[in-house]
Amino acid sequence: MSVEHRFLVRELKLVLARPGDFFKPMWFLILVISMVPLALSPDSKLLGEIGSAMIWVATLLALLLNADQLFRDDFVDGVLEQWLFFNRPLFWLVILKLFCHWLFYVVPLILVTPLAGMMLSVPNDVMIALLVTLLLATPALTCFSALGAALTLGTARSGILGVLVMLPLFVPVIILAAGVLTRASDGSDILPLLALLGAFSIAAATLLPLAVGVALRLNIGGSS
Amino acid sequence: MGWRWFHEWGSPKWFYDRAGRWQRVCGFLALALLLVGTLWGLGFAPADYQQGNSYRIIYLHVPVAFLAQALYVAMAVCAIVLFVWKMKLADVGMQALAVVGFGFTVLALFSGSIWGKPTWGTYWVWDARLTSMLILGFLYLGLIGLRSAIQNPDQAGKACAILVLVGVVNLPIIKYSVEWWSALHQPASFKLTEKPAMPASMWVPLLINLLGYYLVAAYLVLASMRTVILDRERGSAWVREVIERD
Amino acid sequence: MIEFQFDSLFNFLRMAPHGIYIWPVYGLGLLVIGGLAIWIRYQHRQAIRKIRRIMNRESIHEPKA
Amino acid sequence: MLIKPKTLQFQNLTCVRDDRCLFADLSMTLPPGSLLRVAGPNGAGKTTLLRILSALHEPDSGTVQIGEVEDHLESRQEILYLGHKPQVCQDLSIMDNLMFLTEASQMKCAQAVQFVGLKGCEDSLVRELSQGQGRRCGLARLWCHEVPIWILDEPYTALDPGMVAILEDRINIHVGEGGVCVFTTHQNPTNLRFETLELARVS
Repeated sequence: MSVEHRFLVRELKLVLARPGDFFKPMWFLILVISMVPLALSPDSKLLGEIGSAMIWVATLLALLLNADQLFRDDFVDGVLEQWLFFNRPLFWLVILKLFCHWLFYVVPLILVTPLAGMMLSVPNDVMIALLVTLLLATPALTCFSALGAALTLGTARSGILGVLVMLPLFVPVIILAAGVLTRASDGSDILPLLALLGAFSIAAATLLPLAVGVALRLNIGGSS
Repeated sequence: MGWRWFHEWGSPKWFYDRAGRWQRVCGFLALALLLVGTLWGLGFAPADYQQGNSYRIIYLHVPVAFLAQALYVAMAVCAIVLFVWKMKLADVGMQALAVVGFGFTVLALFSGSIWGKPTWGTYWVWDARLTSMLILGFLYLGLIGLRSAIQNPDQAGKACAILVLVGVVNLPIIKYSVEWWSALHQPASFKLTEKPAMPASMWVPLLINLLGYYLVAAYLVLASMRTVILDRERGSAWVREVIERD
Repeated sequence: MIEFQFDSLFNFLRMAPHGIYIWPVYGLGLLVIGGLAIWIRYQHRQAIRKIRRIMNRESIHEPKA
Repeated sequence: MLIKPKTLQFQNLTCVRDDRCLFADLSMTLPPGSLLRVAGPNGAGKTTLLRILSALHEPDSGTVQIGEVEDHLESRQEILYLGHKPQVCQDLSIMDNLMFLTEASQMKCAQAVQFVGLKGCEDSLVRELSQGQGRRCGLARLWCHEVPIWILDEPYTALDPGMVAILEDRINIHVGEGGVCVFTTHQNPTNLRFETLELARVS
């Protein structure tokens, strides 16, 4: 079995072994979204307007919940060192790991957002725009949060430092996605912005794993 | 990808002595320039026909805001030097630049928001420049947080170098997206530093101030670097001599 | 070419309508930059004191031959 | 067990850790079939040397080479490294771990599990096993990962005498087939013929 196949199988087994990590982001998303009407007002017109942006930010934060665990368990168990002994470059293994993480944790979370959209009575076309932007933006967000996790691997306690360090870099993605949402709500075309968002995501998803590889290599090599 | 350490010309001892002299020179020059520049800007530059005297804040805000970004770029240069030539000095430089840069960013933010009061009537306005300055502040904070969280200084240096390089690549993207965002939501209101063809008597003091703040930043960075070197090289013999000499 | 813009020192200090915004900004500038300088100098002295302490502790244990 | 014999060679390796020189100008050539024990008190740099040999750590100067490939990083897949950490994923069963870490087939991994005496707990999570059994999971790779160079850091820890004997037999077979093995241990091995590289504790 090729390395890629073994990686996918292992990640799938890990997801089954740790169901908590799978459901926590969804649980968090729905919980935060149900806070919004309580904090604002139940009137559906107001909620409809700001609902999509709220869902977007809540999904972003839900994504970051288990970002720190991406490499930490493997690092503590020493399996991360064994990654180096596969005959694949490290950044390729990072891409594999991030793809699996995106497939098994992030996409299910995105599929739950329509439920949140219904709760905030978000109009349908905006809901579709929300789904598309999330699908386009999350690869970049996953790579950024992976870099944050890799950089803070050397710190003693796991914490949200990896997220805090990376949040400022999410700004372009948030702005582009919000632009798409506002355009979608007043009906004007959203394709140019989606193209920009997609371009940013592709650039991040191809270049960042290199930086993540270097950061991992740094933490593996450093600790004796 | 070898991380072999070797001291090329940038050996800490060599730098420690020279930095002491450069630091004093920068300090006095900066003091002189800032005194002249500020007095000139506050007292002698003509009042702005639109804003009256409140525009005089630009003699602090513009140089400091410019410095905040310049120091971040300087950190990126140090990061490249650290990766390519593996020089410990670049790591020390990055650590010093982060703190000074954050200080300048905070100063730029506050001076910008206080300037907002007479101009727009409220302290905080989501103006394009102020918002990207705020994000720059968070980038600096991330660097300082990461630096203090990792115990092993060499690892902390390289981790920060990676973060700075990724950050500096994203900085223009952040600036453009924030400018696009602010133009999208607000009609192009008076920008903080829109200089409508300033007469010489206005931008000469600005230039002097800019030079002055540059030298102040250099003074602070050099002083901070000397402290960091002292702290990191406390095991070596030359530090002992320096201590006994002082 | 350059002459003093205010007719009296008092007006200079009041600086017409927005004086109360301009002076705090420069005060803040002094505070931040001065604070940084003093804090760095303080850390410098701390580092020297810490090294001195190590040196004293070492010289007590193995006095130089 | 078919492995392509390779020589492990290192020239004037030097490593300095926070300006204390661990070792300097270490050179050695290990032809196929050689067994080397790195000995020395704690903190002498044994683990660091082993990590340098398995290209996990960068020496301050000097080179390491496996076979004819100059770039040590390229030939990393020729190495089996076992460090202090258990090297197996705690949330997976021993079988899943072996299937992930080695290219061996299901049947070969099952055999390996039997060799280390973990028959019957193939499907229990590594976390549920005892510390000794956890170490055996890490060692199981020796039976199903055909690689010429073995670098084992303290393989004897937390092993009972029975398992130690099994391990030493496996090492003898590996060395007999032309493999190279570099290991460290504080317990003295019983039936292994090995050269010793002494790392003096540099005060």
